[in-house]
Parts: sequence; C-alpha cells; structure tokens
Amino acid sequence: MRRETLLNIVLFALLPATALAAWMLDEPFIITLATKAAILALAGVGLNIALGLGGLISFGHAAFFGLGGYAMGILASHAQSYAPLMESPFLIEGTKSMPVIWLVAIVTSALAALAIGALSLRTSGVYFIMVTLAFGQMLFYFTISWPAYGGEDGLSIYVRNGFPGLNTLDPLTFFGVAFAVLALVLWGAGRLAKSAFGLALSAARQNPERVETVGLAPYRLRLVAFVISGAITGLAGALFADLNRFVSPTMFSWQTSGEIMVFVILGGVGRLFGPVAGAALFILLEHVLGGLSEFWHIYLGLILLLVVLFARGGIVGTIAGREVAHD
Amino acid sequence: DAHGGKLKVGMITTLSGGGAGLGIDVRDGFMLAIKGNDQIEVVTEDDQQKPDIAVQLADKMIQSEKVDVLTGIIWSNLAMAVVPAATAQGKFYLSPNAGPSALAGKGCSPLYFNVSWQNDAFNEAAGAWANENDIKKVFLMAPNYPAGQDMIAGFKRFYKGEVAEEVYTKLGQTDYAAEIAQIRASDADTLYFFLPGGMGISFMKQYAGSGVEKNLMGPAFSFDQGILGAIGDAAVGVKNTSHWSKDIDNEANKKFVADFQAEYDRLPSLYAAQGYDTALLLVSAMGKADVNDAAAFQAALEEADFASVRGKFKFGPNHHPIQDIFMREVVKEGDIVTNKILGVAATDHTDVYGAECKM
Amino acid sequence: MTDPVGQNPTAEPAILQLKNLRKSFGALKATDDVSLTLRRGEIHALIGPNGAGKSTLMRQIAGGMKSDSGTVHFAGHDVTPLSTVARARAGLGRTFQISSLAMEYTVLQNVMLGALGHEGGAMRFFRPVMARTDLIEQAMQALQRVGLENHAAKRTSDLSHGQRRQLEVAVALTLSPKVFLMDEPMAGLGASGSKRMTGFLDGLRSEAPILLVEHDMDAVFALADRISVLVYGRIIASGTAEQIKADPVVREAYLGAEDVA
Amino acid sequence: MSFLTLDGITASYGPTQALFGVDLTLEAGEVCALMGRNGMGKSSTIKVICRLLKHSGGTLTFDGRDIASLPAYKAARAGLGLVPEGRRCFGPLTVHENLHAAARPGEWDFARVCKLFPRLGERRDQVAASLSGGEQQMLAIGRALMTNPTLLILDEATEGLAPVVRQEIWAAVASLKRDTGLSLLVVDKSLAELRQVADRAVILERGRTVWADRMDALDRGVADTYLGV
Amino acid sequence: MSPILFIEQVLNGLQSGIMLFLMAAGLTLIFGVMGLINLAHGSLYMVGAFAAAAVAGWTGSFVLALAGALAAAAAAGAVIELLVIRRLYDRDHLDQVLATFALILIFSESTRWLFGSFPLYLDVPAALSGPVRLPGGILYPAYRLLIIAVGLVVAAGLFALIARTRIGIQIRAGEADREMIGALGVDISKLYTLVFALGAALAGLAGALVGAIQSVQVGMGEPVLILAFVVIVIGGIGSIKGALVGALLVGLTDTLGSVLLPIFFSSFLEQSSATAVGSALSSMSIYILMAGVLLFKPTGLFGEA
Ligand SMILES: Nc1ncnc2c1ncn2[C@@H]1O[C@H](COP(=O)(O)OP(=O)(O)OP(=O)(O)O)[C@@H](O)[C@H]1O
Ligand SMILES: Nc1ncnc2c1ncn2[C@@H]1O[C@H](COP(=O)(O)OP(=O)(O)OP(=O)(O)O)[C@@H](O)[C@H]1O
Ligand SMILES: [Mg+2]
Ligand SMILES: [Mg+2]
Repeated sequence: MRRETLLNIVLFALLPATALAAWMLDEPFIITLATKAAILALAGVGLNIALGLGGLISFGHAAFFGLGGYAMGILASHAQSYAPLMESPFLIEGTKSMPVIWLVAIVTSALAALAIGALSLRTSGVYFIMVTLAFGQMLFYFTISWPAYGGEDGLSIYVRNGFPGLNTLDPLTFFGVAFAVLALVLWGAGRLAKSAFGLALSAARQNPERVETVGLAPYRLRLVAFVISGAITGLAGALFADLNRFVSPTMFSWQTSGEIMVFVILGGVGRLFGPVAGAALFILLEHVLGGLSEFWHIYLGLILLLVVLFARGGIVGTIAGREVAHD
Repeated sequence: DAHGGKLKVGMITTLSGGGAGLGIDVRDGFMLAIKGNDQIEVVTEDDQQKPDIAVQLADKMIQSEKVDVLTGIIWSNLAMAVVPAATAQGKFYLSPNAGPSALAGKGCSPLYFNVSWQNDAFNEAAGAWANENDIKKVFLMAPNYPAGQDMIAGFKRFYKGEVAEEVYTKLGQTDYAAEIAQIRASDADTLYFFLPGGMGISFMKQYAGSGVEKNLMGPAFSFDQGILGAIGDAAVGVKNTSHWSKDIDNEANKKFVADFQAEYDRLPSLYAAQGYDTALLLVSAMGKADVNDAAAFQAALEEADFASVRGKFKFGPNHHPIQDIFMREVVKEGDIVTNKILGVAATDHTDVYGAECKM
Repeated sequence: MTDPVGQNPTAEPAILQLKNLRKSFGALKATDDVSLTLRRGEIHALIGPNGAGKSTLMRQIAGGMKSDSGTVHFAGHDVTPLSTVARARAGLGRTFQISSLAMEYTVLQNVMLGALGHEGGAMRFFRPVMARTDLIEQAMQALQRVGLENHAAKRTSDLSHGQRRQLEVAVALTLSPKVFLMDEPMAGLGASGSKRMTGFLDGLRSEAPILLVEHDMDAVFALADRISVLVYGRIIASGTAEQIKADPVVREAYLGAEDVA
Repeated sequence: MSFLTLDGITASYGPTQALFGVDLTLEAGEVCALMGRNGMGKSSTIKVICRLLKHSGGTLTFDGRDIASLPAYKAARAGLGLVPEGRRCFGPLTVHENLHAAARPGEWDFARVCKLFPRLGERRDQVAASLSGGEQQMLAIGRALMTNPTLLILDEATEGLAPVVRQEIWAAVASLKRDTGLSLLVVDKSLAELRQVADRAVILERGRTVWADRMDALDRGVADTYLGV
Repeated sequence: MSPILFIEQVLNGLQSGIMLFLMAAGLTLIFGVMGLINLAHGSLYMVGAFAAAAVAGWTGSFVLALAGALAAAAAAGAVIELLVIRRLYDRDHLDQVLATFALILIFSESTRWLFGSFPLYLDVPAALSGPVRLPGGILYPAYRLLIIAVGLVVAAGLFALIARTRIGIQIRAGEADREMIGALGVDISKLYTLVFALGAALAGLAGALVGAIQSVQVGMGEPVLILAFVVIVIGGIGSIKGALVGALLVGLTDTLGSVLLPIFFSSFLEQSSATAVGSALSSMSIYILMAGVLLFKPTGLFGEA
C-alpha cells in the first residue's frame, strides 16, 4: 500500500473516531468541532478541485459557500415564518428539509459558478485570483446592504433543519450526516482526479498549450471544474449554516475565501485528503490555542509559518512525499 | 444565603483583532464587579468578532462547560446569532452591549435581558434633545448596514426639524473627503452621525482639517473614552448621547470609576460600565433565587434590584432597559479629552418595540 | 478523401494548402504572402535563417496565432477561422520548437493525453483513465516508436532535454494526425538521436505527410521531398534537395559554407 | 594546476543520481568538448560547475580556487560565463535589458556583442520572449559574453541556429580562443565542428567520464562506441 | 449638485486615487516586480502608522515620526525577508499566500500586545492642519495636498527605479529566472532583500502619512491590502504607470459612485430606497470596475500578457 493511501485511511478515520470518543465521554462540543471540521473540509475539497487539479486559484469561493448558506437561510426562514418565497408566477414555499435545501444550494452555487467562471476564466494567474475576489466582494456587499434577509445581522434559524428519518438535533447524528456527505464527495473527487477529465484538467494546469495541441479546450475543462468545485463548496455552505443554525454575510467575506484556501494549502494542494487534514488541524489549533492566551493568533501564525516553510506540500505532502504519478 | 449556590457564567466576547478594545472593557468591567466573589465562576472565550465562531462558542459553553448564564457579546450581528441559539437551549443571556431591534420585538425571549440599550435609544433621545435645543436642519450619516439604518431611523422618529440629506457610507470606510464636501455644501446646521470605531476616528480627524464648522452630534459610540484618545482635540465640543458618563453623580458610579482606575490604570468606558452593571444585576438575582429555578431566577432578574452606575435602572416588559439618556459634551480636562454631562436628553426612556414582544 | 494513395507524390493533391498568409508584428513582416502546399506522403521541409518566420508560419497553421490575411485549407476545408483546438481535432498534429509538456506528469501520462485528445474528449468523470488498457496500449506504442518505452514511468521533469524532444514527437503520434507540423524535432538530439529520428521520420511520411522545420541540414537533405526556403517572411526558393543545394541565393542567405556534399 | 578541474564529481536530483564520477580538466586558453549521448549528464556536469546543482562528492577547482562551496553568483564572478541549455533568456525583458542586466566591465559590451550578432542590434528593444528561437540563442550567448568571463560554457549553444550562423559562431569561438585566450567548455552535437575548435574532449556515459583525451585522439571507434555516430 | 461641488468631488476622487497609489506603491514593487504575493503588506502599513504614532507621541515631531515609520517598516521588511520571504520566491503563489497570511496574524497580534487594544493618537502637523483656498474658491485640507505631492514623487521615483536603473532591470530579470540571473553573477538575494525592505518602507510611509488622517488601529492594514491589490491588478501587474492610473480610476469610481449613484437612483426611486440601493451599489463599484476592466483586458490596463 502506498504511504499516501495509508495516511488517507488514517485521516478519514480520524474524524468519526473523534466524534465517537466525544460522544462516549459526553463532550458534545467536541462533536460540534468534528462536524465543523468535516463541513469545512468539504468546502476545501470543493476548492481543491479548482485549485489543486485545475490550478485555478479562486479567491472567491466564499461566494459559493455563502450562496449555499443563504439557500438554507432563506428557505428555512420562509418555512419558519410560513411566508412563501414567491407567489407568482408560481408558488415557491420555504422548506426545512435538508435534501431539498442541499439540492437548491448545489444548483444555485453551480449556476453562480458557471456565470462567474465563464467570465473569470478569460483571465489567468493573479488576475484570476483578483476577479474571483471581486465577484465574492460584490456578493458580500450586496448581502450586507440588502435588508430583506437581515443584512449584516444575518438570519437566525432557530431549529436545525430535518433529514427524513433522522434526528438532526442530536449532535452525533448531524455529524454522521455531514460526514457521510463528505465521504461521498471525497469518493467522487477521488474518481474525478483519476478520470480522463482529471488527467486533462491537470494537464491544462501544467501546460495549457500542450492540451490545446492535442485537441482539448482548456477553457471548457476549467469551466466544468470550476462549476463542480463551486457546487461542492455551496453544499458545504448549506451544511455549515445548518451547523450554526445561522447565516450571515461573513460567509461571503474574503476572509472566508482565504480560510478555505488555507485549509487546502495547509493540508496539501491537489491531495485528495489535503483539505481534511488542513481543516482538522486548523480547527484543532484554533480550539487549543484559543484557550492559551489572548494573543493566541501569534502562535497560530507561527505554526502556520513553520508548516509552509518546512513542510512542503502541506501536511499530506510532508508525510506522504512528493506526488507519485498514479499507478 | 439559602438561594445561593454557585453559578457559572460563559462570557463570549471579542478579545482579538481590531474590535478587541470593546470586549476587553466589558470583560474588565464585569470582572471588577465580581472581584472576590467566589460564588461566580466565569469562563471567557474570544469570538474573533465572527458570528459563526460565536455560535459555536455558545454551544461549547452550554454543552461542555455547562454554564448557567451567557453574556459578553459586543456586536449586533453576533448577538443575533448567539441569543436565539442560547435561549432556545434554555440559558439566560444578559446583553452587556448591543440591542438589535429584532430581539426587542418579535424575537424577544423571557431568558434574554438587555442590560445596555436598544439600538434606537441614544438616537431617539438625541432627536428629542435636538427639538428642544434649536436645531433646525440636520445632515444624517451612518454606514450602510442594519445598525446604521436603525440609528438614523431612531433619530428621525423623534426629531421634528428638517433633514437636509441622508448619506450612507460604506461599512469600514476610511476616507470621508466626499462626504465632507457634501456636508460643506449642505445648508444643514448640524451633522448627526453614527460611525462606530475606526470609522468615527477617521472621520473626525478629516473633518477637523477641512475647515467645515457645523454642530456635531451623535450617539456615544463614536465618542467613548477608548476612542477619544485617538481623536484628540478634534473631538472637543461634540455632543453625544449616552446612558452613562463617568461624571454621573451617584455613589455607585463614583466607586466604579475609582475602582476601575485603580484596578486597570485607565479611565472606564461606557462598555466597562455596562459590563459592571451586568455583573451587579447577576449578583443581585443570585441573592434572590437559584439559577436552576428558571422562573424564580427570571423574576429576580426582572426586579433589577441593584445600584446601577447610571442611577435609575428598570426593565420594561420586553426585558430592555427603562433609563435616562444624557446629553454629553466632549471636553478637555487638563490633558485628557473626555465627556461631561450637559443634561438629560430623555427621561425614563424606553424602546418602541415592546408592543411587538409576546412572552 | 477518396483520392487513392498514388505512387508519385508530386501528383498527389495537396492535403494542406496555405494561400497568401501574412503576419506582421508592427513594422516587422514575420510572414509575407506565403503560399505552399503539403501533399500526401511527402516531407516538405521549410528552412531559412533564424527569425525568418518559420515558427510564426507554423503557429499560423496550427492556429496559435491569427493571420493578418490569407487562408489555410486543410483536407478540403478552409480552417482559417477555426481555433487551435478545432484544428488539432481536425488532424493537425504539432510539435513545438521549445518542448511544451505537462512536466509533473509521467512520460506515459503525457502520451495518454494525446490518446485522449485523439479519442475526442475528456468529459469523462468517473472511470479511472489509467484503467483504459486500450489507451495505454496506444500510448506505449507511440513511446516505443520514439525509443522512450523504458522511461514511461519517469516524471517528465526528470527527462533530459533530448528525451523531452522525443516525447514531444510521441504525443503527436498518438493523435494519428493527418498532417504533422514539426518545428525542429532534431534540436537537442545528439548525433545518434538525430540519426535515429531521421530514420523514424522517413518511415512516418507514409502515415501522414510532414511539414518539417529544421536547421539540421543532414536530416533535411536526407528526408525532404521538397524544400522551401523562407527568408524575411518570403519564400525565395522551392525545390528538391539538389536544386536547393545548388541555389546560390540560398547558399548565401542560409547554408553558408555548409558542407553539402 | 589546471584552470578547471573536476575530480570524481557525483550529484543527484533529489533521489535520482545523475552523476556518478565525472573527471575533467581544462587548461587556460583551451577549448574542451564535453560529449555524450542524450541524458548522459553533460548538462548536469555544467550545472555543478556553475553551482546550480549541488554535488555530493568529488572536488571542483577553478582558476586556482576551490569553488565548490561558493554560491552561483560568486562562481560567476570568479569568471564563469554560462550559455545554458534551452537559452533561458529573460522573457519579459528587452534584448538590451537582457544584455545590460548581466554586464560586467571588460572588453565585451553591448556594441561588441551587436557586432558579433547584428540581429541583436536590430531587435534591441524587442522583448526576448518574442524573439525567434535562433535569436534567443544569440541573445543567450551575447549575455554570457557581457559578463566578460574567463571560461565560457556553451551548452548546446548552436541548437536551432541556421547553418550560416552556426559557422559564424564557430568562427567566433575560434577567434575568441585565438585573440583573447578565453577558455571554453563546449557541449554540442556536431562532432565535425567540435573537431575544428576543440583541443580536448571528454565523453560521458551514464554520468561517468569514460573517455578523456586530446581531440585528435578521438577516432571513429571511440565515436562509434560512445556517441553512436 | 452644483458644478463647483462636482468639481470638488472629482478632485476628491483624484486625491483619494493618489492616496491609494501611495498605499499600493510598495505592493506594486514587491508584487509586480518581484512576483511575490505579499498579504502582509497591510501589516507593514500598520507598522508604519504605529511607529509614527509612537514616535510622535514621544517626541512631538511629525518629521521624526515619518522617519521612525520608514525605519521601523524597512527593518520589519528586511527581517521578514531574511527569515521568511526568501524561502518563498521559488514556491508557487499559494505558499506565499499562506506564509504571508501567517505573518498578518503575527504582526497584528504582536502590535496589539505592544500597543494595547485601543486606537492610537496621531495627528497632522500643526502647520498643515487647516484648509487652504484653491483657485475657484474650493477649500482644501493642506495636509491632503502634501499626500498628493508625496504620492506623485513616489510614483516618479519608482518608475525611474524600475524602468531605468540597472538594479530595476536585474530585479525583473530575477523575477523571470532567478537561477539564471544568479548564474550571471548577480547577487539576487541581496537585491531582493533591499527591494523588499524598500517596498516595506513605502508601505510604512503610507501608513504614517495616511494614518494621520485615519484611525491608527490594529487591523487597519487589511482593507488597504485589498484595495491595493485591486489597484495594481486594474493597472496591470508590474506597471508603475498602470498602478497610478488604476489608483486614480479606483479613487474616482469610489468617490463619484458614492456621491452620484444615490442621486441617480432617486430620479426614479423613492428617496430611502434610492439611498439604500445607491450606497449598496457604490460599495460594490470598485469591484465591478475591476471585473469589467479584466473582462475586456485580461491582463489589466497596462499589463503584458
Ligand atoms: N509576438 C511577437 N512580437 C514581435 N515580434 C515577433 C513576435 N513573434 C515573432 N516575432 C519576430 O518575428 C520574426 C520571425 O520569428 P519566428 O519565430 O517565426 O522565426 P523562425 O523562422 O522560427 O526562426 P528560428 O529558426 O530562429 O526559430 C522574428 O524576428 C521574431 O523576432
Ligand atoms: N531536473 C532534473 N530532475 C531529475 N532528473 C534530472 C533532471 N535533469 C536531468 N535529469 C536526469 O539526469 C540525467 C542526466 O541529464 P542531463 O540533462 O545532464 O543530460 P545531458 O547529457 O545534458 O542530455 P541532453 O543531451 O539530452 O541534454 C538524465 O537521466 C536525466 O533524466
Ligand atoms: Mg523557430
Ligand atoms: Mg543537456
């Protein structure tokens, strides 16, 4: 077995093991943290498809994270107040059903990614970083000043949404839901990376000219990757909103984009389980260091710095070594 | 006494980043009031001014730390995230700052007590004061977000004179040259503005260099002790409304101001005063009821039987304060720029949302 | 497409036909009214001094650079308005003067990419591409033909300069193009490599004709059925190896004292 | 002591070893040809000399000093001028800027380089990335000359050049050697041309020196065995 | 709106553009020329402002405060270049993002640790504290004229440094191929340390100059950072001229947008929603501008492909 595969199995088992242990020790907050890690890892897995495979450094993935969040916020708040979203031309009602919300979150963020991607992908490199940031910021300022759904105050959803047959209010169950989604997406992303599409996409990152000369269009490859990536991050946004039972414009802020990016880089860019490792480590640090001192950001900064400087390729890269070509 | 028993408080407040000053003041005020009180245990966590972190910390406090009472939040948007989550899980929440209208009206809760103010309060009082002090035409300015819009709406609710212009700036804006030009060009006699934190500092510095001379007025947030030091002389003469000032003449306040300076070696701010009052309220309720008896404890809190540093203090039916709001003026005392009370702007002021609150 | 492969290459109809192509960079005319044809079964060499416009012309043909005027006809169609991708799809296989490869990939993966392109698309999201034995077989064959079969699992960035040039050709092979556009395939190959490549290209012409840009005159004279000489963007001479060798203008502008024995 | 001496040099790229024992000597004023088939370690040897690749064993002296521990820029200042494989011109810079960036005082200056390659003068303000392949090659040579080196290292410097230009360069190399006493280390695929300028030849096979002698001693048999000619 | 007010607002827009340029100048140098994404640029700006406030509080002299800001920021820049940044040049942008993000955390909290959590006092020098009367009767703060002057001087100086000097050429060559420029005998490491320190000093200068009319507080650098990136991306990376033009465009759009958009919307919307929509759009305006520019010119106004 390759070292990375082994590492992946360990990483994969780590979250549910933590959650289970916390459940046995009756530490529900630890379960919440594990859930948060799973959800943020999911957002990272989404970003990693654009970033790691496609080389598309998106500094605007908060847009999709936020859209997913607001899909949940808006639908659930309407369901809560029994006021339909829209009455004409046809009736759309709010809902408190997770699967429906997820679907809406995925579709909305995929459409947004299609639009944003179609425009942004005309640029490349640092320009791409900045256009995606621009789109994220537009949505951020829009939600802040748009009063209908709370503006900067955000939206509170008093009770967590439901999943047929499950008690989502139970922390462990909700963790299970989030983790199952993460597992499913990881599986899909793993297949994607090894598929024909993954091969071509990654080649387009390394050398677009080469891809063109074999008759493949880098723009299309990238756009599809961006849409898939945005949709996954949107789904993560919906779950995150459900974890907090609250959404706010901070989900759209550039700091959020930056944080998701940090998970990916910390864990290992382009590594399937990189975001899982990154998100888990980041949350662990935040939790442990936060209690140490009022100035804990200094320690966090120092640790991140040490990781970049001395652990090349992120956590996964350092432990598993340089990427070996598949098979 | 018999009711006693220990009580655990979870304080979620902003202790890192640019907004840390406010959180630190609330915490310090609170801790000052319970100094030496071994019945209260306080767990403090930094919310980094992020709503999602605040909610998660609330969960942590409730689920893992098993606190009885939560407090500490500075910002409206964080309060909007945390308060419903906390009260839904049956915990008391005492707000030492921030009073969004949603939580005063439809979203009120028997377990939620606001020990500071409702967002509109200072502004309504300022509007009332303007009517009586010969202010004819105002220029209104606030950042473009719900709290800003609330503040302006609150002022207009009581103010009867003319409004020359109403300008909303970007949240976090740092350069106000364009607005200052608009102010210069307008025929308003007074500028009423709400620009909290760094925005207010930047505006005041730039206004001072512009040569425009109009009356300046606003809620206390832009002219509080923590900020005045950074604005300096430019702030002198500004009128601002507040429920507290360090020169309010009562025993409790004198003790608070003296103790605070002795303990922390700086002048207290209104946030510190709010933190202090919040702790006093809590201690008073503990003397009357056991926190595990929620109904009794709620009743004890409702009595508000403590010596507030603001003087009078009562709760209205929606658990928001009924209190006097003062008009203050920024003055220079020796080398220090600080506030002095001019008079009462609104007596026994209460908010307008109580009617919507059904508990 | 119905033309039989004839015995006499010069009688073949042109599969690639350039008409009056021009491209200027500011005042500089990189290509200036270039017309030429490539017929089935032949190797048509394009030689000329550095900066004469050969690579520019190749780019104009492959689609990487828009022409100022003129047309490119390929396999009976006017492909002038098509993009690089569409031209590659249509069967123009190109190698670069300066190696252009996916450096993080293995040698095999680079060639697989060509096979994918040939297959006509990469919008397959689930099936692991390395389980596609058919594609792998194609790729391995191509590697074998250029002599890189033993390096299939090596990372491309670990290849030496010359090995990369060979890989470049292998990728083009998997595309089974109707026409090869090769920009200096011998560059960077050592003497033995060049010899081998010459033999290889010689055999390749029966699969698809080659438009060959090359400064290695031994190879050019050994391979080319026809040679065109480009100088300052214009074709100044065209003919067989013998004719070109004898042309005094070409000797002066390009060959110099090259030992053309 | 020789001008340049490599003795038992070994070197690796990460886990892959490329050089297994390279020996080479070059006297002042000499031209040495470094030969071998593709991938045999010629460029790696050159990188070691120029301190662009760390060696793991062996000794390296140049002009009487041990340069093994110097950073690349100090080795260059000691008198090494490199024309790297694949040209590596500074793409976004103009021709003039490329040359100016490298300049160190001495007899080679912009005017003189332009005299050697008039094309560079004509393209003075064009960015290097848009030069033709051959023009870039000329620029790379010119750039190395601008540093006024005492040892010029040419790694496939005539790759992609038109025959006339190639002849000019070989003529220039010959005259450099004759007139200025410049030493050269040359990698090139054309044996015929190397024979005319080189005094000495070293042949590498799988990262090892397998043959080193005077150029005229390189007979058909040797060429056949190691170079496949 | 009266014509004179409109002219004044255009002036304000240009002025705020030059202020933006001043804030972006150091970033242009580091990002555009050395190719390093330095998120910690805002922190260096903050360091400058805090150093200036500290020195001014101590000595009472604005000139000394500026000198202090320059020195502190340059020193901070040199130190982080030597310890951190120089290991990042040959890494991809992502590692640079993470490392400099970490630096932001360290700088911000260290500053808070040193100076406390409350904003500091830093005022314009008395001689420049009032307004002056411009031709046409416009009253204009004298201090802002100083900022304009410094901004233009910095622009000219940078342009000369990058385009005209040999050091500038060598830095750009290093950006294109670091190993190669070393092999040609240029001590690129030392050069980069110098340039980074210079970029940091410019950030510190901006922090001190602009800090005098803004709030000197922890976190003041972050909005500046984003704005500065917007500015140089619009102008085209690596182009000083582009950065200046980009800054002016952003300044004008921002200022005029916030002034004109509410007026525009009130022509067909009811007053309060016009103000709300207008100000919402104006917060987005510079991002719309940036997206628009990049969609038509994917490498910015003066950038090379
Ligand atoms: N984008 C460009 N901008 C300006 N000039 C260019 C550009 N591309 C090429 N040129 C110029 O056009 C001329 C032709 O270049 P091209 O690359 O086609 O030459 P070439 O014949 O392939 O030469 P070589 O044999 O040296 O590769 C050269 O002088 C080159 O400098
Ligand atoms: N950057 C690198 N990383 C890993 N291995 C490398 C690298 N560069 C070269 N190699 C390996 O080192 C060996 C020697 O390569 P080198 O480039 O020195 O050969 P060369 O003799 O110059 O060949 P060529 O004539 O093709 O340029 C080769 O087997 C090559 O695969
Ligand atoms: Mg060419
Ligand atoms: Mg080589």
